[in-house]
Amino acid sequence: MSATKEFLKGLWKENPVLVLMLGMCPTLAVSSSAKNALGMGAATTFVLVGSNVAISLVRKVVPDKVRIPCYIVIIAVFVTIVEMLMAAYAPPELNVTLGIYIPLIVVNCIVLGRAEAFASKNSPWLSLFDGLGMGVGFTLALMALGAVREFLGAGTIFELQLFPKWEPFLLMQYAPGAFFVLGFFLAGMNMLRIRRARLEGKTYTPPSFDCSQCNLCELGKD
Amino acid sequence: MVAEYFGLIVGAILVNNFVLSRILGICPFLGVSRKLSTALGMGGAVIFVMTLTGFVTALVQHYVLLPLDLMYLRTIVFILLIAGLVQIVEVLLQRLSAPLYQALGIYLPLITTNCAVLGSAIICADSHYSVIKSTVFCSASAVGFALALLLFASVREKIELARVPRSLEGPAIALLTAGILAMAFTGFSGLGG
Amino acid sequence: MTETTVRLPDTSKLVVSSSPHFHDGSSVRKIMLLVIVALMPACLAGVLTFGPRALWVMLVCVVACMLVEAICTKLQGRTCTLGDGSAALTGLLLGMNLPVTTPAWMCVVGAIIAIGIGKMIYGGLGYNPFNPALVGRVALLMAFPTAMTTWVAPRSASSPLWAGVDSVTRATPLGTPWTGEQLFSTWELFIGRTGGSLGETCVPALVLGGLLLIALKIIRWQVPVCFIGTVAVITGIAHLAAPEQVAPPLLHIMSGGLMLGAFFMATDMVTTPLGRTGAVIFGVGCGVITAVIRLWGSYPEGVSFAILIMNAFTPLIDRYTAGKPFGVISHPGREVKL
Amino acid sequence: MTKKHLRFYGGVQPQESKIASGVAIVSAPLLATYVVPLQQHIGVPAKPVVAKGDKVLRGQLIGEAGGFISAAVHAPTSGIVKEIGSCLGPVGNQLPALILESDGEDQAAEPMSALDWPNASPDELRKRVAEAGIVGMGGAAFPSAVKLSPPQNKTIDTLILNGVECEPCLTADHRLMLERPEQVIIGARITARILGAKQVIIAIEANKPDAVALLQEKAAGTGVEVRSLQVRYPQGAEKQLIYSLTGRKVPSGGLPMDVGCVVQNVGTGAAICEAVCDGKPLYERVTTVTGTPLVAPGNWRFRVGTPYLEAIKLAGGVKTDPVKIISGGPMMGMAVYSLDIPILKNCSGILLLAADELRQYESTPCIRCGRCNDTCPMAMMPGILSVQIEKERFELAEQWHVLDCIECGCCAYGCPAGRPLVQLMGRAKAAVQAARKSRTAKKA
Amino acid sequence: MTAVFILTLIGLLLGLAIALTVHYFGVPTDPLAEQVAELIPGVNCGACGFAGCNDYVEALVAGKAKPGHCPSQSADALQKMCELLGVASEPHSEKVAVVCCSGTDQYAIRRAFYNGVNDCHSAMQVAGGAKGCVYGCLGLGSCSRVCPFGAIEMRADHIAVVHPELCVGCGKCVTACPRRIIKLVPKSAPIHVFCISPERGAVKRKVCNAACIGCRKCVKAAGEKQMFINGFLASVNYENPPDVNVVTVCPTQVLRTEAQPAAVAAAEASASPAAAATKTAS
Amino acid sequence: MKDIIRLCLVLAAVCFCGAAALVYVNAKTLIPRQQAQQTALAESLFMVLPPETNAVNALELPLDKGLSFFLASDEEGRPLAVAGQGSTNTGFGGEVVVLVGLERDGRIRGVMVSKHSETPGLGTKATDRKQVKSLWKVLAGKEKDLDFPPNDYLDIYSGRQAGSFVLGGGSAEQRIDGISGATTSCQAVLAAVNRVCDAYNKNRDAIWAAQ
Ligand SMILES: Cc1cc2nc3c(=O)[nH]c(=O)nc-3n(C[C@H](O)[C@H](O)[C@H](O)COP(=O)(O)O)c2cc1C
Ligand SMILES: Cc1cc2nc3c(=O)[nH]c(=O)nc-3n(C[C@H](O)[C@H](O)[C@H](O)COP(=O)(O)O)c2cc1C
Ligand SMILES: Cc1cc2nc3c(=O)[nH]c(=O)nc-3n(C[C@H](O)[C@H](O)[C@H](O)COP(=O)(O)O)c2cc1C
Ligand SMILES: Cc1cc2nc3c(=O)[nH]c(=O)nc-3n(C[C@H](O)[C@H](O)[C@H](O)CO)c2cc1C
Ligand code: SF4
Ligand code: SF4
Ligand code: SF4
Ligand code: SF4
Ligand code: FES
Repeated sequence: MSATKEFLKGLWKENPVLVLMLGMCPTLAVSSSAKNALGMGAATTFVLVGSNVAISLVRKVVPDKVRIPCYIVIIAVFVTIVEMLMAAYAPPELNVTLGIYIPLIVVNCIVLGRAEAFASKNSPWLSLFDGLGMGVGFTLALMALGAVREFLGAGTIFELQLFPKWEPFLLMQYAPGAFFVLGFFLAGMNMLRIRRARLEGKTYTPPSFDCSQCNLCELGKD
Repeated sequence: MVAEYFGLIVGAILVNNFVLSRILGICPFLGVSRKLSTALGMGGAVIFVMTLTGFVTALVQHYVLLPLDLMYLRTIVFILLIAGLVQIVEVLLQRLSAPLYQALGIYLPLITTNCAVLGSAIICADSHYSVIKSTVFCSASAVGFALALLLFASVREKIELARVPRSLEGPAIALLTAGILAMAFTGFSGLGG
Repeated sequence: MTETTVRLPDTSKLVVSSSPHFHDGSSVRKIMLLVIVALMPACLAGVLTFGPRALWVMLVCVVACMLVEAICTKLQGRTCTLGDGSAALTGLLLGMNLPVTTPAWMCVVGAIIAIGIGKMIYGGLGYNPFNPALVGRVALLMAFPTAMTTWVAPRSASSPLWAGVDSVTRATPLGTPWTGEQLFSTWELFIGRTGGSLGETCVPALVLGGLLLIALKIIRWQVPVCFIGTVAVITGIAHLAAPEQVAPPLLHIMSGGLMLGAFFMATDMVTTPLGRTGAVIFGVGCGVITAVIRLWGSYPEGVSFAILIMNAFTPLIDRYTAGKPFGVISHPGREVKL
Repeated sequence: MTKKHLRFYGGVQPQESKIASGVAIVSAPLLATYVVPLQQHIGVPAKPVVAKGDKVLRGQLIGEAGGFISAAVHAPTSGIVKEIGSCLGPVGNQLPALILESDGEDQAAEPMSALDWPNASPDELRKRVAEAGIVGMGGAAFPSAVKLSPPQNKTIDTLILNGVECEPCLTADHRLMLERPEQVIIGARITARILGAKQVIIAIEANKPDAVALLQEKAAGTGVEVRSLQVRYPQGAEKQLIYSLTGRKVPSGGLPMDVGCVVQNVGTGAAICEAVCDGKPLYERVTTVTGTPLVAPGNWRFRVGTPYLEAIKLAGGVKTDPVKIISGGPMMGMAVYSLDIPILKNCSGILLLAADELRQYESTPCIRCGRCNDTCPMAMMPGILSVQIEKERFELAEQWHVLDCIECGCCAYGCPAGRPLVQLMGRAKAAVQAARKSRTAKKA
Repeated sequence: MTAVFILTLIGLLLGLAIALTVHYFGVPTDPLAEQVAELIPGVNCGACGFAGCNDYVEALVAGKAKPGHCPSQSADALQKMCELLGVASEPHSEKVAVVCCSGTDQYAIRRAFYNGVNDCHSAMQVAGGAKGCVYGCLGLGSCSRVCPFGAIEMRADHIAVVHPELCVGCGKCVTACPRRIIKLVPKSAPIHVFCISPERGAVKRKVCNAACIGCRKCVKAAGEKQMFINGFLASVNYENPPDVNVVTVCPTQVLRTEAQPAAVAAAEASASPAAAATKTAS
Repeated sequence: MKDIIRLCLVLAAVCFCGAAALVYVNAKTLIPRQQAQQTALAESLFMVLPPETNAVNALELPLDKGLSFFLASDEEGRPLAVAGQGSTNTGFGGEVVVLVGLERDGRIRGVMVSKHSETPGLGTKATDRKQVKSLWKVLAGKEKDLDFPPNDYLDIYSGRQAGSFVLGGGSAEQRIDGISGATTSCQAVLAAVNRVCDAYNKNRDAIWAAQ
């Protein structure tokens, strides 16, 4: 029951990309095609689930002061594992495009954020579903971005052509395209929330994108 | 030789700008760019830390990991090195210079989880740069990061005063602006070889 | 004097407002219309050089920009701002920055990006940090590089005006590597009988319009002078150092979008620094970046990028060059705590 | 005497429209009722010293200064105090006021003794200025006695009499200088004596050559210098005037006395002369009533407390209905909506504007054209400031020196976007001052 | 094997470094502060008088402030906070803001057309805003723009209306209003006098048809303890509020339950206050 | 003190376990990883070599940097064809590496670009041999996998004699037409192919002799 809840919240209500706005670098960098997005999403999900469970298992033994270093080590281990697995079994061109973003999962705020916010406080079972939900939510959001960018930028989705005459809008394949598409996705989310708030008779103020959103350090707390 | 380093530096600052072209370090780029003052502090801190970590990780890579054939451990070793270094620098700063700590130190915790720092170390490792080259590359990249951050922060301060539609407020407008900035920076492509 | 003969004012329709109660009669619309008028010689030259399709491209851009602005203001629940003429001006400048062969749908895409992303997301006229027309143009350049860098040769001077566009592609002076000899005669360069965007080639027409704007005090002379001067100096030095690799400065000045950019786009008041010192810094910055991109970058032309990048520097320049108020010791911007 | 003058930064040249400049000053006839506000100056309101029902005489003290920065008020005519109440002031605020019902006799009270000014001590003279209730008649209505008492550590070497009258439409000072040149000059010399100023300059804009010539003639040999200045608004603003005449820059947040100057309106000078030489307190002044809708624009000597309606009647009423009625000139005056407002000591003009002269403010965004920077005589950045103020970022506005704005209106005059810049500046100045006050209160 | 060795060594060294740092430089964090912070909504509205929620929490934990200053806090959370801090819980009286003016365009006359910045403070500087009543609401939304909760709606007929269900009583609007016509009253109070003009009835009548004319009917109907007249203005005694039915005796309907007549309220409720606020912003 | 020791021990323990896990995974994936690397090259190689190819050997020749040759042999070990790898730095995005399959008579079998960073959708017109499948056809089951997907530009080289090619000029044998809009990429590919052809022509005997 509550496991399903933990799983589902990552898909929409607390979607790491669209709502929590975590892990922006991989989101922007590898969403140039649906396939890359899927690959990155899968790798991140693996790390998320693995580290969440592992951290949840050791959470009682780890003293508070070395909590973060321990979590980093655990996450880094899973990242290295996924790196090696991908080098061994994933299609080579995927490895080329995902490049250094795979090792960078280590510093992806989603992973450390979940470790801090959830796994360090909950049972391994729930943490598993939390990680899975977050991972799947991340993957879905990434794929949505990737699909839009790939379609606009190349006229294909999963490398399958939709319209033979599509003039590719190459801008979408570069960094600016990534910023634009994510920007409009977030605007869409805002619009939805403003509408919902209005229906409930409230006002919704979009979160200011600054450090008050995240609680990893003391900045922006004044 | 000089040309090579010049190309490396120009490339890292302008052409393959960490934020605008390689898309690394986006979290602090968006997070601390609301005020010019914080952007400056963060920029300074990143330049300092990235130069330091670039040097140290390159040392470890060349004199520990490569000889022992342990390159597959680079991610975990680098991140631990960065975390440890940042911690030590923070403590030292706090001890040695209060004003410097106020100006730069408070940004240090933000740096551990910054893609740009680990990213630059890994790029150096994967491109087999020498120790000197790694250090130069990392500090140039950090300068590029700081430049982008500074520009972006000043533009954002201007946008703060604009009449942005409600649904675009906050992160959305920041990303769209970053997009235009990134577009402008593509003009530099091809510079520095 | 009896009371009845004196008519007393009716106070029921009075207006109260803050001082001053006089105004010099200037308006945004007048300024924008003047800029459009100043662009007319260059537009005409574009049509004469590239044929009637040039007119079509500009028309599509203008109409599309105005439509996009109308739709955006509608969506944002604001009053329609077409009347100020800035959307039409953006459209015209966008059109003048495109090759004459640009398909109409591409013009529309450019207009959507220019007005939609370049301007309206910030709340419309006055708030955009980047030059909208250039945002549109650079986005098109990156999205459809082939279409955007395919230049046709100018119509032959003898063929009738209504004859279609020449299908012969012709390189631009900047697009072909410098081999030590000039591809185009200086006269051809001067009057714009070269390949290029449809509104950027005719130097005298652009200078005429620019001088008009300077005379009317709509733009500051510092920007075009510093911009063009800097390009001339840097390319001049480079040319002296390596005459076989770098074209002479005269060619650099007269080709590409430099004239159009320096007189009409680097002077867009919304996106450039306010003061005189700021204008000088802005112009020099644009010149340096343009020259660097032209000489060493992979793009043949750098004016658009240079202006956009300097647009990003504008808030900083404003802050550090803000004039000292009367009786104040330090600059206001510098006092702002950093 | 034709010293080359400096030119102040910025400024504009609006149409002059001084249609009443040829009309001689006429004394306004006596009215049945006067509404005399107790606050006709900057500072604390005067305290009434008469009660309801009391009989008063012209020139009798009816309100005494209510504090250090305050000024006395005198009855404009003889009659009965009908009520001590309130009335509407030009800025739309309620002012404490005495309603004086005239008895038609206009009986004068015993005047104060005339002083032998060349031999009287400065303190004596200063006391007289205070007793006569004299306030600055150039606009701000700052109590003159206070202004003439600079702190010990400031030496004043230059007195400037401001006959610039750079506001379009207004002609009161011009007429005064033409008709009472001696009073102006003597007033200047008295003031110089009070301040111990060695240099005395009467500054007049070059568009009043008759006044320049007349005053030069009359001033010959008195040590008073008369200078003609470039016609450029706001030449008469004190900081700009001091710069044009002496090249000194009043520091930001400072006063003219910080650079050894005092600036005084010519009307104030004449009033001081009357108070000292004739013992006459300040209860009447010259005011221009002008504007195209009026039948007969002109200059009148009004008693303080005359409602605007009476002034308009004197000017023959209107030909067409005005859309704006302004207390003061077109660049700095305040629009009013009621004709019951009384003429105060600082009211230099009543201006009516017709529908075709109306300017409408629009809140269209600043297009950063930079005209306001170029014309702002304080060299500020009104465009940038206005955007900050619209977003209520007053702390930013403070950093960008909004408090230096003299509200001259040059910026809004030429703003193509038609922005209400002066109003925004005023808003921000009020907010910044309030914030500063609460900051100092918190510290204390 | 070297891998395991190296990594374990790094772990050991890092652990040592951290342990030493913590040992020598560590700043103890207060678990109490964290718990307290969780009971505060965290909107940083500043109504408590501190520079943001964190500041307040610090003061609370340090014993320098008392609980109950946060208006947005629920009674429940306050109770818990008091227990945590070991302070006797204080009665939590929830307040709301009320705009004490009925002068919509329909009722209050305007003396002139105001052309200028859409902001009440600015309008005050130009002929006092040109509204006939110099005490009444200018309807230009200075209050609505400062409300952190979007509780104030600016109506098209130039009056501000507080939505009590959204208002948390932070009082920001009270200080923002240049005319000082917004009052904080107990949430439970049923009726209010929607007028603050101290002028005589006749004077008020000239400028506004919905003013309190000081006719004393309500005082007679409700009793001296529940309502009282101050000068020419009736007031509700909020300590001891009168019965709702008193409203029927008021001849000008200035004594009401709602800020606006019920029919208008329903129609306007659909338009969000925020949307109205941005429209008036210049 | 106890605290300090505890901190160190926990962290060390976590590192220990992590390292152990990594060592294990590393050992397990070492061979698959190497294979994956080899197959990436092998796949490209096999595409430009005849289908009968059984084994491919890298040749050790004294060549410039960025050039190498592979010899393909059939089941009986007879040399079948040669593949040359050449690189250049003149692409729009920098390095371009091509593989050229060569018949015994010096004719080009096919050209592949094995590494590049050209602009997707633009430069890739001159470099990628990627089969573009239509979504609709795939759904209808009508799309077949091709062994050697076509590329308009790269296919121009097939069947020609290895020589020095010229973009848009030269003699009929030398002339290669580029793709408009991607001239830089075409030029880069051409330069790399020319390098391989040059080296092949110079070392032809040595190459075929190597066994
Ligand atoms: C708040 C305030 C305080 C002033 N204090 C002094 C003063 O102490 N001494 C002085 O000589 N003038 C003082 N002044 C007068 C100014 O110097 C100036 O003459 C007066 O404000 C009229 O200026 P304006 O007509 O240009 O607005 C003061 C004015 C104001 C508004
Ligand atoms: C923009 C501006 C214009 C002014 N123009 C005049 C003017 O034309 N004549 C004048 O007497 N005072 C003018 N003043 C007021 C002077 O600055 C100064 O306050 C005044 O001369 C002081 O004299 P008073 O105290 O006798 O009024 C102006 C002030 C400002 C801010
Ligand atoms: C964003 C962008 C990407 C480009 N990528 C390539 C590329 O990958 N390969 C290439 O040859 N040219 C590339 N170009 C260059 C232009 O297409 C080329 O300079 C222009 O089309 C000249 O036309 P031509 O190739 O017909 O000479 C690119 C240009 C832009 C703006
Ligand atoms: C001198 C001048 C130059 C202008 N240049 C441009 C331009 O280059 N691009 C553009 O989109 N709008 C231009 N505009 C129009 C207008 O300022 C522009 O649409 C605003 O940037 C939109 O907010 C110009 C206006 C003027 C007065
Ligand atoms: S009103 Fe203020 S800001 Fe405007 S021009 Fe005058 S001094 Fe400058
Ligand atoms: S004059 Fe008006 S539009 Fe121009 S900069 Fe100033 S405020 Fe902006
Ligand atoms: S209406 Fe006033 S008291 Fe109520 S929440 Fe808003 S600002 Fe605070
Ligand atoms: S209640 Fe609000 S709208 Fe009304 S005057 Fe006060 S601040 Fe302005
Ligand atoms: S994901 Fe890159 S810095 Fe956060």
